[in-house]
Amino acid sequence: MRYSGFKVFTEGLTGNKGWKPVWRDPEPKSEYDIVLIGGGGHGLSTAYYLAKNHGLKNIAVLEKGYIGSGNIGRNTTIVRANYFLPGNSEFYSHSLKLWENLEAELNYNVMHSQRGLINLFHSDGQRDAFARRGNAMINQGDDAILLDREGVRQHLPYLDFDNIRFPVYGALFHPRGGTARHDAVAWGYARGADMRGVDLIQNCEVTGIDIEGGQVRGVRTSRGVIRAKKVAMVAAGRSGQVAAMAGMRLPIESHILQAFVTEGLKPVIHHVVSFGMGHFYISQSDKGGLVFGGDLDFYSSYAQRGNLPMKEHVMEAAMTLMPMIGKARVLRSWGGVMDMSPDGSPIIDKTHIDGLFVNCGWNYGGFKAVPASGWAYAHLIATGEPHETAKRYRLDRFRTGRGIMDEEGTGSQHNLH
Amino acid sequence: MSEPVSFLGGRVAEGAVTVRDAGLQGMITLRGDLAATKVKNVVKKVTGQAIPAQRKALVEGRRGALWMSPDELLLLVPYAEAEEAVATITKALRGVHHLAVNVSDARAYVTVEGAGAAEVMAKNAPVDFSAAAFGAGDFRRSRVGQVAAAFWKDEAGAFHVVSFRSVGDYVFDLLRVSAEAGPVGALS
Amino acid sequence: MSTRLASGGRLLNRGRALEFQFNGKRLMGYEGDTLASALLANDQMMVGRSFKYHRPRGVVASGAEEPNALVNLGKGGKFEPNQRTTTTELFDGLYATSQNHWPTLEFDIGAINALFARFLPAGFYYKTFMTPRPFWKHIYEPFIRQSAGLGKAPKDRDADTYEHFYFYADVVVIGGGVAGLQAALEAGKAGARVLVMEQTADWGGRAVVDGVEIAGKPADDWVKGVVQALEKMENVTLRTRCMGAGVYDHGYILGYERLTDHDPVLQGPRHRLWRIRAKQTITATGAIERPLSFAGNDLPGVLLAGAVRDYLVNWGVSVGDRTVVVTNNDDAYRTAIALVDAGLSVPAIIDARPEGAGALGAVAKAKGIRVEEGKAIAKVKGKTRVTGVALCLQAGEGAVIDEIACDCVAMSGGWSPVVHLWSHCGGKLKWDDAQAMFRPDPARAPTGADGEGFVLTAGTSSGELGTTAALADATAAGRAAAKAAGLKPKTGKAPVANDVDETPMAAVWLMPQGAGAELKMKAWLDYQNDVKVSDVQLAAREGFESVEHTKRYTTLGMATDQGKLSNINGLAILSQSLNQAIPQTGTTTFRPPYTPISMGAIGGSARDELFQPIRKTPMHGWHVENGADFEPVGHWRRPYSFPRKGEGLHDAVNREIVNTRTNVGLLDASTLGKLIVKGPDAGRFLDMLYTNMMSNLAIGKCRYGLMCTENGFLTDDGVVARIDEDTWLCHTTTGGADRIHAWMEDWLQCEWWDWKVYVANVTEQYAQVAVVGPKARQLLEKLGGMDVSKETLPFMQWADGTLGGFPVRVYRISFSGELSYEIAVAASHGRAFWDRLLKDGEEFGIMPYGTEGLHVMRAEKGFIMIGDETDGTVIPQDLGLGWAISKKKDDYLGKRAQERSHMADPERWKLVGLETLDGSVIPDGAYAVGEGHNANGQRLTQGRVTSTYYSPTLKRGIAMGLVHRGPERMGEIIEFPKVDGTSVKARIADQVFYDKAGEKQDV
Amino acid sequence: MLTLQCPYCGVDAEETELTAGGEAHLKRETVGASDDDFEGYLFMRENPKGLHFERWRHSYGCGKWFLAARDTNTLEVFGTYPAQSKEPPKDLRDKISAKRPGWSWREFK
Repeated sequence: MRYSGFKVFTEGLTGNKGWKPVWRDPEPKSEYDIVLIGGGGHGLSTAYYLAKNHGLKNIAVLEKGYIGSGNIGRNTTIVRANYFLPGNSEFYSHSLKLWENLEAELNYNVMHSQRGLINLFHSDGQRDAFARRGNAMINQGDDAILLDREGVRQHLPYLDFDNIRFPVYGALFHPRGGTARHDAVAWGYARGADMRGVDLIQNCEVTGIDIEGGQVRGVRTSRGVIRAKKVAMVAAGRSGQVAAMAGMRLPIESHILQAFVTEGLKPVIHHVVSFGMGHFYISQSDKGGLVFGGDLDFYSSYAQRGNLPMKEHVMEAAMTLMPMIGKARVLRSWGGVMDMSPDGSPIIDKTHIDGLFVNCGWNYGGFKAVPASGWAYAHLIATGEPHETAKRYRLDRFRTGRGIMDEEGTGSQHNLH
Repeated sequence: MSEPVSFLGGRVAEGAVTVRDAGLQGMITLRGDLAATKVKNVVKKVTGQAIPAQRKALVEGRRGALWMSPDELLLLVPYAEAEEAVATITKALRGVHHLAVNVSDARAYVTVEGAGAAEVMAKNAPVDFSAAAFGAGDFRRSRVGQVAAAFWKDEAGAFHVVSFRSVGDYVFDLLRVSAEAGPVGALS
Repeated sequence: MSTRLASGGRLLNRGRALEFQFNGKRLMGYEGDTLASALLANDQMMVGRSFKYHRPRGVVASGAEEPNALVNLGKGGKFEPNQRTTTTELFDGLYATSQNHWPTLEFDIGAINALFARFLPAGFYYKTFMTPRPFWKHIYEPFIRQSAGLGKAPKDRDADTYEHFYFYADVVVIGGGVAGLQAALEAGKAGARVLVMEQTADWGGRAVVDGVEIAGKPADDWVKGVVQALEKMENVTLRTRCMGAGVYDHGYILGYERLTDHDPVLQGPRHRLWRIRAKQTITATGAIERPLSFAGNDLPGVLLAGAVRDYLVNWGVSVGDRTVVVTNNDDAYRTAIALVDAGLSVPAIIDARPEGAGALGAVAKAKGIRVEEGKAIAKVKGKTRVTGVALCLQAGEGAVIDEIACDCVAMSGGWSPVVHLWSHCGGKLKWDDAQAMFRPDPARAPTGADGEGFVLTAGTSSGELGTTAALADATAAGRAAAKAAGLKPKTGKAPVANDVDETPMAAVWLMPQGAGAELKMKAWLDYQNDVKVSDVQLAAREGFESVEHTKRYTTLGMATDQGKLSNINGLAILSQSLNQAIPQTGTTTFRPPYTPISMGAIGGSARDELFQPIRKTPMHGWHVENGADFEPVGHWRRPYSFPRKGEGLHDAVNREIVNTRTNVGLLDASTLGKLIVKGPDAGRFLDMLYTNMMSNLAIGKCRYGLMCTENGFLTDDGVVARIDEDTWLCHTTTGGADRIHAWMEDWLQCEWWDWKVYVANVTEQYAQVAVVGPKARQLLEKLGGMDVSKETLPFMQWADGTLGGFPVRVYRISFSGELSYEIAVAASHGRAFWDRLLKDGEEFGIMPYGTEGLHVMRAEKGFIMIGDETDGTVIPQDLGLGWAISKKKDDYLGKRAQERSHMADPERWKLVGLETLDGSVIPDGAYAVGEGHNANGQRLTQGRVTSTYYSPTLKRGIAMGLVHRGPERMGEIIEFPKVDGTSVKARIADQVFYDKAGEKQDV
Repeated sequence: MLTLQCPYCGVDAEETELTAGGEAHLKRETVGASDDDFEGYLFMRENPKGLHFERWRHSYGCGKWFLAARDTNTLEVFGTYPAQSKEPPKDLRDKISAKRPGWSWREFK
């Protein structure tokens, strides 16, 4: 069923009786060519591009809960391409290009809003670092503008510029950065994959991966054994457990990243703003809630819930930067489980087991990567060769030291990105 | 040679709870085997105190010994005597693995006095300050706001707060603001 | 109409009238009113507009669950949006305006959306607004954003203050109703340290409104008695206006105390955030009444039955002259009876149950109230407020039997225990079919640090709706909590109340049962977000079958009330659509906070200068007095430069550099880390930490050293001085002091714990001043006290002594390439020493210089700077620092990592100097482009600038950068594009631009 | 918000007094180690959903590092012990066995 304003109108006239299920609810078949473990954003986009770009049909996405129940459903919805290290830059740059055509691609409005991302800086050192980033982005053909204090004032007049603690020196402005409606991205890809014949199987937990003679044979699930020629792991947040089923250890630690949202307010913050002193960023959703993201809780956890200390840091920063905001009220806080890799960059690669692939280590950056990750992972699974934009996301880069992409320069420590 | 000045230069915030710069205080970080007799003796010699038990402060005026960790004490002596005390310790512990160093100038030192002092502390540190849980002579290292601090309670119920020198103003103002905000009425 | 009765109102002080404003109208209320009760007393039925369709909205509830009656409160720095009128206590001069309408509340253009409701079903926006693409950004989205939100965002700086308070308790009781008080009493009697938090200003909860008798006396008296008893206990703390906001891991409870909201003239913090650590927590949070889903149930004048009773009993307000009660349970009969007893008219009780009510039914009938059993409301009549209801059979499809005129509808769909706090930290629920409610499952409580449950529930929040049962449950909970906290609870009987027999309620999720599409499109589930029965059914039909899907697709329960009224009704409708049992559908996740709490409260006093500590050096005062331009370096503030009146910053920096290179300059270097490392194994330890040897450093000498992480990446550098046989002093970068100290402790405690080494961070013990320049020695000789000649104190040595009477330690080290002394003096003398240097230095033309001068001078000398030349991916070998890597040592931290294949790869980018051909300055962070493009059409790069400055010494731009195979390409010219499209050409050169031989520093 | 008892100063310290230090009982691999062993030491992690042994530092308190046995899913803390331990102490392992029969973590059971 094709969506359009006209369709919405005609359905309205006939009491909205004609809307069909967005996706089927198939029983798992006994065998597939490709089984994807994980029905989150990356799994769904991978399935979609396997079908769309490579004409493959016999594919199942296995999701232990409901579609989009992972981090795609609990992130802060930011979409940007402001990376500067070779390996990351072309990947995220590609991703943003895909985002910019996603509505048309999926015939689904994911409300991709290019309202602009503004990274504030508060010292000379930070200015240099952001200048470097901006220059790299421009070389990549992405957009970046280095704003001075007055430039920032024009975009964000409500900031406390003379805050005695952290005066605003300027900002790196990324006009094409912005946000999107996170659930809609999962639903849009799911619908697109389903329409192309992919089986989306919910409430189907993978309990084991069958491997014979170094070759993957299939998976065991809560809904029975499913044989498969290829099995692709794409379960950020649970990557460690899934890999363990194949007897693998990963260079990953799982940490909680929190987000908060305030009560709905009339539009006041028109960009995505990130604060240079401490990990904190803010945007306003199309429903009016101010959405905040903070830093990690620095210990391993799988408890998908918020915690206070980080919320406190974020609110302190917010109150200091935006003195009018103290009377806005926090409505809800939640947490997502992040795959933290040693260098803060992801992994999209084959494994030492034939037919078994891995996609993990998205750190904080998974949401904006959804289109390019699916695109590159599908290419790898279908052709056996890494996609040009993702060829540095090797599993063995820590062992060789080649292509380590440490954007934040914390020197390869899992919990410091 | 000039007159030394404490970082807070004698700041005082009078009120129902008074926050006060305690001024220059000789402080010596002593690391070593706290069970060793030589250590016990020299601590006694320079501070007049025994080795304090875990999380205890033994203080008499400007002299005292504070339990910082299983292998570390903070010794209090009059400011002017600090260098001499370090020399005494170094001499006494020659041949014994230890570290004694004068940190008098590396610290800011404030007191929080008056009924309600416990509540002012409880507004800033994640510690149970009820009289039952934190009594006279109890000592704790923790946070005050966002910075590390060590504090103990004296017989008069006043709190003695030691922080790094560079954040002295921050600690003082944090406690001052908390004192000015008035009582909570939940801690006696 | 809605009015204030001549008498009644147990919370009112009729002796004190208060004036307030709503949308400019001056209205009167009494002390004890909430804004909601005062508005109703003034017949203000319509209070706001809904989010999507801008439907008229009035008060529907009387507490925290209110989704409709939200207003903008206050002005300027006190302005606060989305304030719930039902929990806002009235005060004199209160100023409120309604939200989400234009131009006025009564006439709202946005209401036109309601006419198009059929075209705006759940999720319609996902299906349209897609083409043409540019329209989304420029037309559709701005339109959607304009309609976003309810209240206006605050504009002015928040004028209030906030604070935190840490509290430790054995037992925290959340909720001050009879169950909470009884539980607290039991825990208190057992000697537990108890904190009781009640979110409203008054104790007693529902029981005191319902006129229950406990232990033979009116609930009011019983409550007063218990509160007095608790106040007498020293181990018990009581707080009203203090909400249990959240339950977190390991018994961490958040209390949100509102100190001045009820009377803004009060001084002190507005909110206090209680950060509580409790051994056991009892949630006695009561229950919330559910609406019934019938057409027009969102009209102003349709309220919860319990709320109508509250307004009557607590505030002496009759919401309507003629109130129709509609229910599926006995409790709502209490409202009818209370109204009639107050002399008001109740035209009918419409009871969906064929068998009607028990004892209360008889009472109602005896009072002459018409009771319609097995009936339902087909629809509510009225445009902006209720004018009547149409009666039908509950079993039918809505054929109208009769119409009843009324101006108020009191509805009750049964009660849901408030399980939010129980669930925040993982407490599980079980479905109670008889009472059609989710109740806490005590067998699956949230577990704490010890793996045992740490939350108990008491009273109605356990699902015990009868008062006697609730009190028994609370008694048990209080005792169990005390016991779990390690105390010995008392025994004895729980108090008994005068409950009446009630007929079981019947689950009624839609009214009438067979309601058709037209009715379902008018039956609201979520009042604020305008989610209707038809929307949830559409979601189910489209395959959004998970309750989370339905919530996210329809926005059910995502409004400011977080679905307190709508969730259960919504998922019941969803379950019906999916033909599955409600527990099979399950609930959405309950997230903290229970109701929204101010950001100010969470931030506490950490604002402005207290947001984060500012670290100050002993000379900070002088810097401020002399107009330093500061820059944040970590938490430090360091002078960037000292511009003079009318002098530009850039000129000031150049002046400082030139003067330092020709006369003498002064730098406050106090922030540099200083770590004492002492012990028999100290040398061995430092050999592991640094890439070069430190154990063989001679006493009295200094050596520059590098530290790497285990990844091999360069992390810090600095000069190490050997103090005596077993003592070294390690200088670190400013940012490195605490980090490297912790790093040393980590290795000593966790890896080499048998090594005899102690470390102490003495960074702040000293004020450190760099006296730099050709005339530095003359100045120090003028101060006098020690021999600072080249012979006794040559380059890269240190000595103790006195200068001008100050005890000092002097290091002959140079980061500028000039003759340089770094002098450490006790911090308490720092300012005096600094002043003395300036005074005695006058004749030598002394000037202080800041961090920028420092940076430029080190760059002129080709010295690297951690953070500029390093970024967490650079190894010393990349920087030409191989000379500082000991070949003799078989191990040091990072050595193995540096042996990884790629680390030895000749293709790496390496450090070189860069000279622009035109003498201009290469922009910061510029990249050198190479030949060709990558797969994504991006230009390839072959290097980047790491440091770039204007050198006043060489009068040209100089830079250092990492360039592909750089050192092999001396003399080559590479190109750096600039943001403006032009580019700069630079020649690859030696990175040492000034005094290559190093003669000036070694004099 | 977690509380862990510091085995050195006996304080039940809340999270904000502590610094987390990642997986415990790692054997340092250095010069001479194979690529596998070195990669395993520095990068590969157990990262279990459940029982985990990890490093913590009482950084705002006594400054000592200690080790903890904690469930990363329920956040239950089975116990803490000094950093100078080659393996979890017996009494702690017994305590875990009582609650998680048949547990194993790397080489420990």
